[in-house]
Amino acid sequence: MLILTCPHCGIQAEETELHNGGEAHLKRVGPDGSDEEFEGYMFARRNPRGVHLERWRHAYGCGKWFIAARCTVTLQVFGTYAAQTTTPPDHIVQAVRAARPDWNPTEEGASE
Amino acid sequence: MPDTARSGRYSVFAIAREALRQHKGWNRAWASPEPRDRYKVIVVGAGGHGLATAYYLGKNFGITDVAVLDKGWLGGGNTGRNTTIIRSNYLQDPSAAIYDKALKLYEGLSQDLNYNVMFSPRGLIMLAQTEHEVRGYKRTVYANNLQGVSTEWIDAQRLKELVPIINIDGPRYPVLGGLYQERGGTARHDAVAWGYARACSDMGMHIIQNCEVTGVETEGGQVRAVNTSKGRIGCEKLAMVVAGHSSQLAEMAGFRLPIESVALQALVSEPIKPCMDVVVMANTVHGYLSQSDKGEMVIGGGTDHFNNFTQRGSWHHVEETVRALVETFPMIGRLKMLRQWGGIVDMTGDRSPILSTTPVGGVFVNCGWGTGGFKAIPGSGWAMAELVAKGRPGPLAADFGLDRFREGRFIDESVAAGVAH
Amino acid sequence: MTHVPPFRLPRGGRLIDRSDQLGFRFDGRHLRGLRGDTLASALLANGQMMMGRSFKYHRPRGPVASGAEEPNALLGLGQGGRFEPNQRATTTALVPGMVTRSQNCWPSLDADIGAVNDWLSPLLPAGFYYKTFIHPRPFWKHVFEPVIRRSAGLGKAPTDPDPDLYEQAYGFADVVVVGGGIAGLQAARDAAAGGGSVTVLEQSPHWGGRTPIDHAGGQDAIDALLTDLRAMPGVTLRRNCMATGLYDHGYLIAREALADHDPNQGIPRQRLWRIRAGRVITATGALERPLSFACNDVPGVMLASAMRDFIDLHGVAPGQRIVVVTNNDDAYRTALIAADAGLDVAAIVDARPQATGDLPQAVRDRGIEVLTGSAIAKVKGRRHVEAVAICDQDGEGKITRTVECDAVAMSGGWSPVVHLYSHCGGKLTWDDAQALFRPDPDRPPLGADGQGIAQAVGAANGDLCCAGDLERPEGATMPVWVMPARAPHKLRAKMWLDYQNDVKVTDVELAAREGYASVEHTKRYTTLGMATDQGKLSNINGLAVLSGALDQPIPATGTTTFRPPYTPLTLATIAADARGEAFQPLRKTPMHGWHEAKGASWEPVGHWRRPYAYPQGAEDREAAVAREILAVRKGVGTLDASTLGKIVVKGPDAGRFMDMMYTNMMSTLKVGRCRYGLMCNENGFLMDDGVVARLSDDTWLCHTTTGGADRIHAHMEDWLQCEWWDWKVFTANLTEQYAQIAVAGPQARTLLERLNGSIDLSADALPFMAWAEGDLAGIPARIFRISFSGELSFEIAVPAARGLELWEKLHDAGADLGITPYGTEAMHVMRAEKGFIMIGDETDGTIIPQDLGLDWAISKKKADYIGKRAQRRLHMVDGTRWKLVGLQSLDGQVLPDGAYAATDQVNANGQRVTEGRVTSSYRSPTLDRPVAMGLVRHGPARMGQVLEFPMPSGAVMKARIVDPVFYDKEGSRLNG
Amino acid sequence: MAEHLARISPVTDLGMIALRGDLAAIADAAGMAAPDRTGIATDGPRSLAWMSPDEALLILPAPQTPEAVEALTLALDGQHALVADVSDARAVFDVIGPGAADVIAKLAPVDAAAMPQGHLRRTRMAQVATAIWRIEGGFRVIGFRSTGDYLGLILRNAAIAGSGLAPR
Repeated sequence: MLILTCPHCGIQAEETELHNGGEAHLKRVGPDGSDEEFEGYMFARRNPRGVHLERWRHAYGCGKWFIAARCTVTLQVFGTYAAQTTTPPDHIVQAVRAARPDWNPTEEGASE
Repeated sequence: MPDTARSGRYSVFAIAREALRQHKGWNRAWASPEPRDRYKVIVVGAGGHGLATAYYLGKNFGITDVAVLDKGWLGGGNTGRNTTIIRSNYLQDPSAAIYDKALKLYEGLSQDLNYNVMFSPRGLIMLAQTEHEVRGYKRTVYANNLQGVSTEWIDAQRLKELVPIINIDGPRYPVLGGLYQERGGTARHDAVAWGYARACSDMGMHIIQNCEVTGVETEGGQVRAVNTSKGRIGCEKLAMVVAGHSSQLAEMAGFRLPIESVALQALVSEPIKPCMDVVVMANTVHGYLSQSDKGEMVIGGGTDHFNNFTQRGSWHHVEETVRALVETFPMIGRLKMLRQWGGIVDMTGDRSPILSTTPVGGVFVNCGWGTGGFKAIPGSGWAMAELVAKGRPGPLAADFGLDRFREGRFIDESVAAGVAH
Repeated sequence: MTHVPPFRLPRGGRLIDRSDQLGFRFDGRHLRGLRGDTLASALLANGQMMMGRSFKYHRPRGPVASGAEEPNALLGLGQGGRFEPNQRATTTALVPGMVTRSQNCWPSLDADIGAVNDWLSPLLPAGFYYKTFIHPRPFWKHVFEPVIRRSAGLGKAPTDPDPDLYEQAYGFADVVVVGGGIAGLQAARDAAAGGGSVTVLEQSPHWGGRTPIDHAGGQDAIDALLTDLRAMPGVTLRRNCMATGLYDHGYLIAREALADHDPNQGIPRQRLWRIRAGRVITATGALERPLSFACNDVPGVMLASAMRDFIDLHGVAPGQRIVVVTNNDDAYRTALIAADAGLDVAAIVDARPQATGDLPQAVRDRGIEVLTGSAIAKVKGRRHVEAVAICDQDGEGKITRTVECDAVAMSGGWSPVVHLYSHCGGKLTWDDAQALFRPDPDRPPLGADGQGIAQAVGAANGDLCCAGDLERPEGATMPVWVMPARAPHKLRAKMWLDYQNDVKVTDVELAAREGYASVEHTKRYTTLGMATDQGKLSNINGLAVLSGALDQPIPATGTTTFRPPYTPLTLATIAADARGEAFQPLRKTPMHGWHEAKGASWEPVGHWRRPYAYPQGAEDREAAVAREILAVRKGVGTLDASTLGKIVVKGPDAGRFMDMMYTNMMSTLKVGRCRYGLMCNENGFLMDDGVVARLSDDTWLCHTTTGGADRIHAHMEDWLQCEWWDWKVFTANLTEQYAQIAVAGPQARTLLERLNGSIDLSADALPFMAWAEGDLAGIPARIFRISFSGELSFEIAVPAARGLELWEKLHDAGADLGITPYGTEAMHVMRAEKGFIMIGDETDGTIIPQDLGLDWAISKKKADYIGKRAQRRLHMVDGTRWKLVGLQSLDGQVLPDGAYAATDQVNANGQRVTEGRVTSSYRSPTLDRPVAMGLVRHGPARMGQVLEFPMPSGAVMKARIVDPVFYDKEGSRLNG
Repeated sequence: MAEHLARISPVTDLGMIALRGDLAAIADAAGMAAPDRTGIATDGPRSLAWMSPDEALLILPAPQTPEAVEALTLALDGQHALVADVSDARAVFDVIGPGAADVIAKLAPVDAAAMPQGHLRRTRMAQVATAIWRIEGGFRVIGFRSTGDYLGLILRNAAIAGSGLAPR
């Protein structure tokens, strides 16, 4: 049972109060995108064994979306932050690197 | 241990013979060889799908210069931790074709492998508990009829006769009828992996356990070798059949898959005397139930909704599943959960599998079976062997290519049943 | 002494109350026990050593343990809905009037037909079924499997629903200590001293664990700790509460027994705790291991600690003349306690070359014979112990002497209970000195912060001799995995590892020989550790035997995975309160009660119930639907449309946002007007539809389907929060604020005008697809001139609390107009007559609006909308897609819903090639003939062509492709 | 027989107004102090609750609601804000009694006993969304109208006499 702290209301919510929305920081491909770009946006997923930046909605709480940096193997949560950003904020990057020095958010976060 | 050991034929006479000599004469079921430095085909993943792929490569195409590598013990992934349900009454043509191929192969698999996989065609019912489900299942009956897949719609009374322990008058979701596939059922999951492994080994193939692939070596867009915890092993062709780790292996070969890995939850009860001869799936309330030959009630439900590689049981989906089944089968309330676990399944963009060529020459991928993997094993292996041997998909695999995501040509089974177990 | 053991001792028994006799039944016999007994101790006190039969060979079985690890003494307990199979006698408190039965035997425990399997056992080694029953093929299904299945299972299946109550509760604690023995209580005291909340969970009704039994002064030490703890703030001490599983992020599941087997209190029988623990201390103790000697499964052979428990706690003698067999000092305590109780201890058989510690000395001082370097070659007796044959441990089993006895206390050493520590990823380490696996403090289970979340203390940590301050030196344990060390096959074939599943040493050795060498392979091939005790007694011994067979050290073999729950957990406890009416929330509209009173036949839609139809008298559903439709077509009807979603979208950027959400151009909709809109997902597929009304310059009201309200609201918020967070748009889901009533039919306006409202309902003032606000019958209302039935129709939204009032006023005022409530099915049929699509009927998640001829609702002017890019992909535009048409059956029969049209071709997989399917099909009461819609390849270009629909019966139905609008194509009625 | 853990009583005389926008502006318009994050500020018969960073809920006597909606709409005119009467969309229960925290703790993944005064917790009770805060002698629970019967049922089930959470 995952327990994540909603950065909007500060509540330590458990999984049953939350709704997962998959990989974060996807860049939307609109009408101008090529077939390849659109396919990448819709389907190609990082699905890492390791640090995953993922969207969660505090569905049974304040209703706001946030992003969690979480390891999919140890389930360690490095931090959560509001969804209104295109890249993970510095404090999150630092928190992850404290445990995983090699972690590179831009490289890992990019969708090819 | 010689790497060419043969296991010997199994029969009741062999058992009687061995009983007289304290069972000392049995050979190893499969050899335990050291890897050679190259093979024509390397299959990564010694689960049901990987071993079946190797088996049909040998049986259908005469290709036996094959190594099957696994980072753990064979059959130790989803093959060994699923709820063993087998059925083929899928709605969409490509699904029905490959699952029905699998079912037909299951029907003769014990004889084919000379290993009793205990395929038990005890019948499978998918409950319809809303008008919407009734419509979906009736549609499936019409589709299956044209696909040559035997299945039928049964009414609530008939269903009650087949499953006396069910409560068809549930106050919340009365059972309105069901989609019944008499040929569906279960098999002993470990035995499927073991039977294929023994048959592959008997053909001279190498099954190499505890051998983790750490890299894929390519040259000019063509696969050359894999690097493993037991060294570099060369190959002409590489088949990736590693449900739950597909994304990682693809990344080693330099491409990305439309897959996310999530945990599917399952549990069994303590064993009780037989009380249910049919497999029942209740999709409205999210749960399914069968009774194993040992007497345990085998229960499955939903997947966790987040990316996960822990293979552990989690709590709240189990709770949802159990309350759904207690409501549907009130007599199970006082049974006890004996064990719960999770398996990591690949979920694709349309929840249907991928059997495909890849951007790397000589590399083929078989993944994305989601929650439907076990029932597909023989058909999947059959189609994958053809894909690997010929370098292009045959009719069974043709629609399951990676290109479908770019083209928007999805194979969506959730249409009929909510979930595609 | 005239008693034949087992029996109740004249003295002793710290838990029993000899003045309170309790009657109970076992296999029909009326027996008596004492308050404080477990079922097992009560049965033993009545001379009943044999309590069941093993799973495979049906061997006689008596209790081997005294706690949660017991594999043998499983009973069917209770009657009717309270019947419970496989109830563990050693942990079940005796309650007056209990009804119990032995299991897995027929016709009786003593005369069991299945015991023939025992004689056939040479033919039934591990995995025999994989090697046989292969030919002839049909025999497996029709002969072999039915026979195997009939022998499956232990206890009987219950038949009735459980009438008891169950509940859940959420707990929070900084520290949870699992285990109320001395180590746990000390750890709790230490933790509480640092402040914060500490919860201690003890599985049994008693504090102290083994300490009061095994240590002089133990009870005093426990009492002192309890006194301290009770005085500390923030400490919660909870008994009868089994921690069953530790899950991710420190989520601990525990089962508290409140009224087990005593349902008359009217309170929940069990409570499932879901505890968020900051840290977990496992003080779960250790389990004693059996020894593997021949016939170690004969009733009367039990763990030394169990025998000690029965004597000390319950005053029950498992035997009169006892042999203790051991590889450690601890078992000598059993000899001392037995001797103290006046029982005869015939000998101690100690596998170690010497035994010189305090305990052996104390035993020798009593004049009890200690045979070191010795082993049991074989237990004699079949249904109970008659004697043991003694041999040298370091030999092949040559019998040196025979000792008559009626009970054997065995101890193979102890294994820490590591389950909770392991459940969510904690790793174990092999302690070679003590021959046990214990928690590896360097690899604990991790919490959300990446730090270790669990810690083991006391015996659970492998500190076996340490009982707080009561530490007592003991001699070293000598690992003994097979007794005697070089036992031949004949003896090994009688050494039980897994008592319940009948797995023997030779089975594990066979598995290893055949290459099932991974510990998981061996477990699965032999079923070792897969019984209801989940290998609590057998795992380590099995591992050791496997390691021996593979000639590798035990840590190289590893362990199988420990899965929750620690002990089996009742399913009803998991379901808890969510049964019957509370199974799922039932959503009710404000008019729900009215529908129910009028005999509505319900249809579940999501968590809502909607009236499918209102059958009257003897009318069936079909007749009711037809009557309702004709009433609407000819007069006026009302539909409860309250379940439709109502989402307000407001803000300076709302128009722009609406244009992204819908395929239509919504920003140009005029205030006061409505527009039918389509909503797609990013994959291009149609996900919802509904009428949008523009309420003001910056405000739109979106109607969704019944199932869509929450989903669409979440969808909107997703895009607003995660993609366009700089857009100034607010949404509010007001679905439940309003009751909504559709008033449809040629008399609709007449009816509404009778209700004296402030709104001009004339066609000029309120034309089709307009809305107006005001009041109606004194209720504030918004009236939408929209129609899903094809008739003149008004949808009226009023505050939910006044919905029923309006509904009733409509029915009062319309009585003479024949006003008729209609349900969802009438609505479905009427819209099909009109060729209106229905989300969920014409769509199934794979349909794009273009498939349905809805191109008119897709704005060509907009640069973008959700789904637009997806709809340009090859398969969305390749011309092969099936498109919406009407279907007219040729023979006047209703086409079956869902039927497929087939060509005479066959595809490469041998499947008939299809070219369309029926999506909606009804007999139209209005037209008195069938109407249907379907999706057909190139359908709109094939008007007039005939399709063939093969039926499973072999018959073929034919239908002509026609226009999908069957009724009032000009729309004169709805525009009226 | 012992007493029920708490008395479960429906509350029907409350009005509620959902307010989205800048919270300071909303509080201004409502003439109330702005609530802290997850707080609920009470002033006489009215309470203003923090629902999310851009949403508040004004709870007031039902008869005052239409007027308050109008006043708030007027006061927030010209700002990016949304005012909606949601009084009829709600079902409200008071859980009063010595075991009130136990009742909450059986249904919501919330440390009910530790919940401070003036704090509003949005969460789930069994299978429905609720908001909970402390009132004199217990808790007030808001759920949705359509599932009001369900909410009442599970609250009553959780309050069975003799089923308190204290260790026994």
